[in-house]
Amino acid sequence: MNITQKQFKRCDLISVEGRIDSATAPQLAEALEAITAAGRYKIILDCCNVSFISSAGLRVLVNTQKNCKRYNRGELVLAQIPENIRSTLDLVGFTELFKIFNDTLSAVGYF
Amino acid sequence: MNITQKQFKRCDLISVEGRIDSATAPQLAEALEAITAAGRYKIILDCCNVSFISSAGLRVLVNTQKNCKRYNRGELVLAQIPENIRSTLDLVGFTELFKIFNDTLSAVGYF
Amino acid sequence: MQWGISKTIVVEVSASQRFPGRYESLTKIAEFIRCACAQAGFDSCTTYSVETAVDEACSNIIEHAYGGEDIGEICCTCHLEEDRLVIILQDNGKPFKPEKFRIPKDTIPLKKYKRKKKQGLGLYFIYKIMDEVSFATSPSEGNTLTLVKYKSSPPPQA
Amino acid sequence: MQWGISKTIVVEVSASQRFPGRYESLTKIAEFIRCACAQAGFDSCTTYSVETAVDEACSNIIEHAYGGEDIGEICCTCHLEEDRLVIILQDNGKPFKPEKFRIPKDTIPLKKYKRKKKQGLGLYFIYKIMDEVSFATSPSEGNTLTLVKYKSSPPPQA
Ligand SMILES: Nc1ncnc2c1ncn2[C@@H]1O[C@H](COP(=O)(O)OP(=O)(O)O)[C@@H](O)[C@H]1O
Ligand SMILES: Nc1ncnc2c1ncn2[C@@H]1O[C@H](COP(=O)(O)OP(=O)(O)O)[C@@H](O)[C@H]1O
Repeated sequence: MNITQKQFKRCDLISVEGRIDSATAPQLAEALEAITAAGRYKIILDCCNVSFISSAGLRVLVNTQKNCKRYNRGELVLAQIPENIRSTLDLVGFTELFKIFNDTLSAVGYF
Repeated sequence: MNITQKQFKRCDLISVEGRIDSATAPQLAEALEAITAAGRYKIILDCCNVSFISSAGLRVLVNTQKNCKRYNRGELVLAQIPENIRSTLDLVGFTELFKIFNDTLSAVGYF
Repeated sequence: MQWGISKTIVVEVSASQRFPGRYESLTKIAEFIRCACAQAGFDSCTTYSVETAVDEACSNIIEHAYGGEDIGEICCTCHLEEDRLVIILQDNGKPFKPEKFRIPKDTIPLKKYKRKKKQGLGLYFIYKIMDEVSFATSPSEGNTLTLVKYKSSPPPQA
Repeated sequence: MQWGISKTIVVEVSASQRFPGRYESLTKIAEFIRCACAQAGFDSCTTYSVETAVDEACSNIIEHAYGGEDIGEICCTCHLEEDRLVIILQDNGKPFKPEKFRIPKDTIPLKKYKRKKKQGLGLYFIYKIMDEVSFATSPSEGNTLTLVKYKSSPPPQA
């Protein structure tokens, strides 16, 4: 897994490449915690180059979402999720938990 | 000239394709005025597909910039300007008047 | 039940492969599953969801049944039946007694349970994605997890 | 001054073309200028800036000298000299007396002047982009605008 980040005025974009699974989820959790620890709770996860998300990966996203939404201070949104991943998230009922944008531009423009 | 528009929460993206010259500048002015008339003064002009900007086109941008910056209520910024246009704007001293972004994502993230 | 045979390619109705019980194997297992799904005629979204369920199941085998990497193997067998793909995962680790666990149904198990330990989402994924899930243990064959995915929606009585 | 002649291509040192005085002609004139700039060895940014200056000059001819489209022609001549490209634009419209206008220098003319009419930016662009600019009028040849762009920075005394 490869993580790149970009900070904008009102939100942070975090782009992940590869698998988000039990092996890599802690690394993603760390990157997300660094953002929220800085008092920034509007986060976009760019999934364009994500090849796989396991339940362990999703667990990290759910925890981050809870943290971000607390006190109405922000939100974690997903952008550019590959169709197969999106359809599986749909199947397991997790798309309700995250706003999903087709492109990162709309996601940045949302905040 | 072809204009497409996208409204985000805090800013508007207006993408122009083709020449911005005396013939087409009024059409661009109209589109920009529609945005400012709606009380929206944070505007990104996406120049990715602009082939030419004449002084008449630039005049429209300068007027819009003045209008947007009044009362500190906003700003017109440019994104993805082709290198040759950018260098000519530099030469005539107009790049000082506009913040320029390499990509629209950073421009949306700026507001 | 009859198996169609095309002019040049005999459709393999069953395939089996053993993998070392380590996380590295997960992508190889996914490839194996992808081939079986292709033969079953699943679309890319269904295929990916089955890969996800199998990935979760194999992670559990490594983590919980074996309690670590490189302790034992995972044997993966795919049977292509007329209306379904049957995936069988076998291991020789600690038996899993699903009765001891709250098998997640329709609600996402996001609450904490038992002294701060968080409920995992893996079993929830597996049950949610696959049409049939059953765990079995025998002294001779070890643990057997049978996962079934129907080619179309599951029949009402299934 | 000597002109280099390559084995197969004779470098044209001068080219001239007439265009109808209408806005449609502007892209054709730009193409003509682009060829001349290529022969002068200008990079794409310099080329685009010269195109811009010529576009402004030709727009002014149509709008101000002729006072409208399809009144007269614009003759465009390019001379490729050793250290510069010389572009000559000729028209038969109303003579332009630049002395009557505030020729913009270094500051961008963004202020309004004379009873709310806004100062145009066209002349400013032309003077800013080109190294030499001169207007002339004669009864026989009409109006002649000479625009010069040096191949490198203009000589200090020029
Ligand atoms: N194959 C298995 N062998 C033994 N125990 C298992 C197996 N699969 C699941 N379990 C048990 O069920 C629990 C829930 O599993 P799961 O929902 O996948 O979440 P997680 O693995 O993240 O805890 C595990 O913590 C483990 O105790
Ligand atoms: N070729 C020309 N022939 C006659 N008048 C001209 C010509 N070029 C410029 N002018 C005069 O100079 C003024 C300023 O020109 P310019 O800076 O290009 O701005 P604009 O054309 O937008 O007014 C014009 O309004 C016009 O009166």
